[in-house]
Amino acid sequence: MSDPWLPALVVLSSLLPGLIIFFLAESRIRLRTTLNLTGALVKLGFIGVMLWGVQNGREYVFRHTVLPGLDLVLHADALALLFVSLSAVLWLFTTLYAIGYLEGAPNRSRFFGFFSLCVTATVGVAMAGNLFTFFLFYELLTLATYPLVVHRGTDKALRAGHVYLAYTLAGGALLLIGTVWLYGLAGQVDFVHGGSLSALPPEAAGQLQLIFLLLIAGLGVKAALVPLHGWLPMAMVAPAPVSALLHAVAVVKAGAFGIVRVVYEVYGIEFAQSLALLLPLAIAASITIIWGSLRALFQDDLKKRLAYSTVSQVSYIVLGVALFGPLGTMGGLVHLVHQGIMKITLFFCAGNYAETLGIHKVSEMDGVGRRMPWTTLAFSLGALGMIGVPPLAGFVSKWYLGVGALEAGMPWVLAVLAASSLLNAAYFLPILHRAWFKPASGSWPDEKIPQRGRWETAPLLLIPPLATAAATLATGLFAGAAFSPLSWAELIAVREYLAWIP
Amino acid sequence: MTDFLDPLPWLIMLPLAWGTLAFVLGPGRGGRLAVAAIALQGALALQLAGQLIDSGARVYAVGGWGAPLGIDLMADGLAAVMLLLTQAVALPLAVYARGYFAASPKGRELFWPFTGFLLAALNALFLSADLFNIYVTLELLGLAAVGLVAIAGGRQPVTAAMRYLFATLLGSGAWLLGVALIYGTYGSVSLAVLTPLIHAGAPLAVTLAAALMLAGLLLKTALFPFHFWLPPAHGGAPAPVSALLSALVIKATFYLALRLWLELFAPLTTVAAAQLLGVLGAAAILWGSVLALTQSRLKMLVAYSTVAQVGYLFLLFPLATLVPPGTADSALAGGVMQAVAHGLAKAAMFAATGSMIVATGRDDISRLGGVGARLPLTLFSFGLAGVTLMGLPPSGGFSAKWLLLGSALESGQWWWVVVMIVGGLLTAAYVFKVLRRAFLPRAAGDRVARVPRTLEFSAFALALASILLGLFGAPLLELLAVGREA
Amino acid sequence: MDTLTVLCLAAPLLAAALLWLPASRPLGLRLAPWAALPALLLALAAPIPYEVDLPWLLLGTRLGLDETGRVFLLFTALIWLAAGWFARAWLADDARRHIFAGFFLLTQAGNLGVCLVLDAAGFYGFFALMSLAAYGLIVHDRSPPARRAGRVYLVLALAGEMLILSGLLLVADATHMPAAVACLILGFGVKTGLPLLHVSLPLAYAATPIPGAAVLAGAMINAGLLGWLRFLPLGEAALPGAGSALMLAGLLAIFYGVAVGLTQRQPGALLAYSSISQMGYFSVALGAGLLAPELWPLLLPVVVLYALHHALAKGALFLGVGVAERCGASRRVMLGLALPALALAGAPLTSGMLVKGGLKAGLADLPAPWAELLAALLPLAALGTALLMVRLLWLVGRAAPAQRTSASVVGLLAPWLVLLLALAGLAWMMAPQSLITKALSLGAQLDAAWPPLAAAALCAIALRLRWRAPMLPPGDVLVPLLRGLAYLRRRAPALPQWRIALPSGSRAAARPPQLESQLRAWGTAGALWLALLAAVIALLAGTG
Amino acid sequence: MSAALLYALAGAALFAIGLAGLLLQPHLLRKILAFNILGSGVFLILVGLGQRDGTIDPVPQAMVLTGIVVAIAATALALALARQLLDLTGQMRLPEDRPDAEPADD
Repeated sequence: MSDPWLPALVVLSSLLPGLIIFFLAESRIRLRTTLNLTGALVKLGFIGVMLWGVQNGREYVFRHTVLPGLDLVLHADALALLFVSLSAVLWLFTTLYAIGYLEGAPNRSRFFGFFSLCVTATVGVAMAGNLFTFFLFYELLTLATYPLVVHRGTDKALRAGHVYLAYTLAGGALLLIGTVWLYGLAGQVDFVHGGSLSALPPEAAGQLQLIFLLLIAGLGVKAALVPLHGWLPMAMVAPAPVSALLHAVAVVKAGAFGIVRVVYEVYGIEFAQSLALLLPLAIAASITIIWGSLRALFQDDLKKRLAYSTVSQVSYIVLGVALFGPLGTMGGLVHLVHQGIMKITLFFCAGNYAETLGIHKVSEMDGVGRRMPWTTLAFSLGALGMIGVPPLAGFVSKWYLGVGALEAGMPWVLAVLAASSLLNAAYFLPILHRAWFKPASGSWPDEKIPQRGRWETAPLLLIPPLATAAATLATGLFAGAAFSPLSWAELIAVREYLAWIP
Repeated sequence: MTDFLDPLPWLIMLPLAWGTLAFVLGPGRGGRLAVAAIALQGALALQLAGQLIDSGARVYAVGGWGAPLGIDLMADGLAAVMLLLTQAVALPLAVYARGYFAASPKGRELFWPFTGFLLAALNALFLSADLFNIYVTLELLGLAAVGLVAIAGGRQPVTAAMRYLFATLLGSGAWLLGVALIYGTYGSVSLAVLTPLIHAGAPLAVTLAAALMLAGLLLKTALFPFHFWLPPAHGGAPAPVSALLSALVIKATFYLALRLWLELFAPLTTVAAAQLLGVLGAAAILWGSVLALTQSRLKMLVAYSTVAQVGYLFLLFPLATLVPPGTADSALAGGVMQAVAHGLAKAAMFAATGSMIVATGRDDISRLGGVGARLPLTLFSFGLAGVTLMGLPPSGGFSAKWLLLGSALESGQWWWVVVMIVGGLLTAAYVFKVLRRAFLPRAAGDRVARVPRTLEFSAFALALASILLGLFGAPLLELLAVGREA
Repeated sequence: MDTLTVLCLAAPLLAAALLWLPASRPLGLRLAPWAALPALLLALAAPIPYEVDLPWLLLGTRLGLDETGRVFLLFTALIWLAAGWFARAWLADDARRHIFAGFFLLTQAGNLGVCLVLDAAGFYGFFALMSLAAYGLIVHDRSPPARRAGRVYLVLALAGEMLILSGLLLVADATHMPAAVACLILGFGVKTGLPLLHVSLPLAYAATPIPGAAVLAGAMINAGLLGWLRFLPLGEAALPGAGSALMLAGLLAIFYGVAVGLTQRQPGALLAYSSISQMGYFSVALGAGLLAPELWPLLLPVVVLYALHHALAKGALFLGVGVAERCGASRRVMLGLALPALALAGAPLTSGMLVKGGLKAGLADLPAPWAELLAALLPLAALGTALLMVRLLWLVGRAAPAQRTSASVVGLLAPWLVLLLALAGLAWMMAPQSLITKALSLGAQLDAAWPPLAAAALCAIALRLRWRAPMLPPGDVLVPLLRGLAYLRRRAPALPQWRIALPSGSRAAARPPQLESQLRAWGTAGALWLALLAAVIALLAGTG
Repeated sequence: MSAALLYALAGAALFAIGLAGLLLQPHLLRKILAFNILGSGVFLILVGLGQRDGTIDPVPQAMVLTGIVVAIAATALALALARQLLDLTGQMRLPEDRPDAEPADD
């Protein structure tokens, strides 16, 4: 229980640079970049220390009383670190990418300021030690991402921002009601392994079910559960690094992660099962998975297609959570990481196509693999991973979800997984076919960055997607290795099911 | 000697003194004097708060005379909280006003004297121990506030001041009538004397008095539907004035309503009456928010936001009336927290608004483009203040909402939950209406000038305080509990 | 040995990686034909059983060889090696040959991996790699038929993948055994061309360049078979339902393949139908294993040997077709082509006769209706196969040598000859002694001799009488199916949009300001105030 | 009816008249006068009810004196504002009380 400041430092390591960046003049590019990267690296350092500690059974808790009975708790346990590491690593890459992407664009101080705030909020969401703290960072996330969504300032962006706010704030309100209600019922609800609500008297069951509904509805907005997903495809008008972060780490993951916390560490998986909450959740997730994929099928806009794909993919996490049994848990948790890596790759690449050649639509992508082979390679890895092709990351998730579904006695989930994979293939493979196998149509819509020697586009735009694509391969290929997302998820699952595993 | 150093009288004497001196010294030196003096007042208020936490509520007899002919001052936790709020809002605003009036000098001569009297009246009101003394402070407060509204001159502000004056006079008239009825019944106006005397079976005159005083206070607090005077008055005055009025003046009358309801007339209160107040509060929240959304002028938007936020304060009445003590305590804490948070946030918001108007040269939401790029700190302050008003964590507004929501759910009055949540969403809608505009690039032909640093930083300090309140609210609640244990 | 194992898989992948960069591309192209060599060496040299654990790889991968795996690895590596060399000459003038080579190597890695891997996740992984990468081989031409073939192939392959995945997950749990078996049969059945799942095979074989088609037909189709062998509970549990169904499907495939195959005009498509027909034998054998587990120990070696025979024969046939196309259908070429054709038809002294005899013996002990049914049908099936082969030879021989390219004739001939040699000898070398003795008996010889002879006679008659076979498009049932789908797509309603329409703030709230100005009038305000006063009095008085 | 009650009732009547004037009279001067009448009514009640058994209670007297001072101050401020309004608009009415009322969005 020592080192209570470590979690706080992790939060501060992006908060402080962010706040400073706000007030830097536009022209202080070098200082801004230094601040950003220093923050990202320092954060990674702290996280590394905590990873080591948690692996060896330590936990880091920072507690501050806001009001009597209302504590702000930052708690670095294994589950938190899974998400924290993901966001910290991807933050680093996204920052690099954003520096390249926004070169010469206006309002960069504002952009990077909110960007850092966004990561701060994500890290906070990850390490929140109780529902109140979670809610705090959850709402901060809404506020920090709004300026990023409307960053371009076009009418479309403003409208998307409008819708985004309407959805997320309403969701936040539901979450707040649920939280307050739960606090009234059970007192301060800390996140603990196995949950803490099973101690309540049985009369409270009805209320608890209602609260669960409220909490999931509130979290489901960000996790884009159908029919609460409407904001997500619109929000993709944001600049590519933002979309990448939004879809891969920050917003949708915050929702999904919240569901993880609520099910495992507020209610406790066994208790949730006994309240008959898991099956409806699994059904909701399944509907989302299928619906998102179906919608993605009909999008010509590349980013929109990716956005609907996110709707579908994030619900894998929820589905994993809803499967009672450690294997399903592992599948859901590991997908939290895997989906992030894969989706960020895809969005990076979509951004590269748009920035380099002005390609925004799938129908404009004919033959792009010849012009931008590296980007398209990264894109292909991400897309194949999404489909669940081994040995890429997505396969590992799907495998464990499938095994988990059987363990939980819900074999119909296999059909959902299979259908979704087929749909994924149906909307991703035509893109790959166009990019690799079709001849280019002659000229690109708007070629902005010419080929320069080996570099098909700006180096800072190319390196991040390649790195994350490599990670997509590595996390899948070396899933069995120590410190891989999978083995970490196993560690978590073992701790969550301590009481249950025979 | 210890008597001489007691903070209680000085909290009233100091602003009176510097207000008068500022009249003589003129705005430049007067302003500097005011900043120094308010800082001192702040220190005194802190000292008082420390004393109260250490040794509990206490009474101070002015000049050693004591009641009934002398004047008593009384300080408990609630009063100390309000005093702290007053000084905490006033200090940054004084700094702000110096910058503001340097940039836009209309009305600067009279600002400092009126502000001095206003603060004196506020401090005195919070410390008063008898009903008549409260009447005097109420009147002084009203007159100083009306004067402040009118200082900039011009048709619209003077009209608003005139309307405000009549409203406030009617309110004080009703209060005084209530005082007369009480004195007629019990022969005393001292709160300490009266509180044990009033019980459930009190004569009709007392009920009448209670109703009159309460109705007068509601009029002065601008609770819906008596908010008609507020938006023009707050929206028309110079920014530091709007900030003072919205943050503090209406809180004073709310404070009185709270004291009457929870202490003096507590035996008379009924659930039905409390629900009526709650309904008016709910209506204020919805009505004020919707009207804020329809405004095209920035300051009017903020003023209507005040109308809405006042509504939250009154939700405390149904939540604290005839419910289990724990629930009532948390409702009270929530209400007071809301008053404090709103005070800080609204002051910040008006200050930021003033900076934006100074920078763009006009009071028009649709012309805010470029503000975000040129005045990031100001816009940030506006946003932080907005966070508090929306009730998002971590802010004082959130803590308030948390406590109120908690007591609403505990007492089974879920309908207030709905109101609060919807109100929060509407607040978000109008706050973002401004932020969204300000993020846009500057339109061709518009200008966005720089403003003095003091304007930006003082607004930021207020906004930051409203946020920090959410993180460090526990001591405030501890202070609030002083004198309420019984 | 472990190094060699890793090298088996790493060699094709590394060579493929070299092809990616323009700078290292020539080196990659030079290495590509050799990539299967380590696998061949491993198949020859590895001790049996042999296993190596790689817990950090994927979900804990186990590589290794058992007797079955060794045979599969042997012929797979051999065919890949031959096809690789063949491709080098075949595509010498192709500007996109590095792309072909890349997919070729990836597919190869997948296929070799399938033979080597022992755990389910790893098997699925390599299988998927093989299936998906093969798409690049099929669409190599970029011609419309190739693209169409690719699309159909991909759709079916992916559906198969999903079934396989489900099956692999389900099979771990005994309670789901029927579902698991169904998923596995159908999933791998896509690859092995079970009826109705077979439609992609003719399209793909016809569209793919010859070396690609050779590995598709020779090596990869057997990966599906290996999947069945590895994961179906053969010899463990009696599953009469699944067994009967599989046997029926196999019988159907045997005859259906022959029937439709006879109507084909392209050698590639015809060979595909031949494969469909031949894979029917495996279905029958495996169905028998599911039906009567006690027969399985006898059947397994025969099935493995049959796979070896069929793979080599198909590979040789495809390469031969290619040789004939490039170098002309000279007498010597036709003679070379006749060897695998005869082998497939099960002519005396060929490997076909060896394995068919074994199969017949193994199936003879089946319970009541099956034994008799098979005894009646299998000779007919042999006749069909023979007919198909004759038709193939006729098609190839009739086609005039299309073009003479600069490709070295040696480059095409040498790999073909290697395969022919292997076909002639390997099965005999690897067969158990009992099987050989039985095959060499006179009765068996005679048994085996009549179908080819009868087929030749029938053909002679047909030629004389100028019978014209009707023509069915490759992919047969696919054509009406696709039309139906296209019709449905035209008629399908658009998916509804789920989005909340937000009212724009300013317009919705046009009314409030009017009311607001009414509230400001002193009369209204006063009246309201008095009303409030009255209400408060009334409500407070309620206490007394 | 005691003298005290009489005073009180008279005071209540004055209060009502003042209230009506304040609310209903549009002219600013009349409003200001009405406020003074209202105030006087309250003073009357205060003094009237403040008698105990016929003896004069000094406290209400002191209160009324203070109240008068306050009322004078308020009246002065009101008059000054009214004068300023007249200068600025040429009107002695608030916009909402004018028959030609423009939208009260000032």
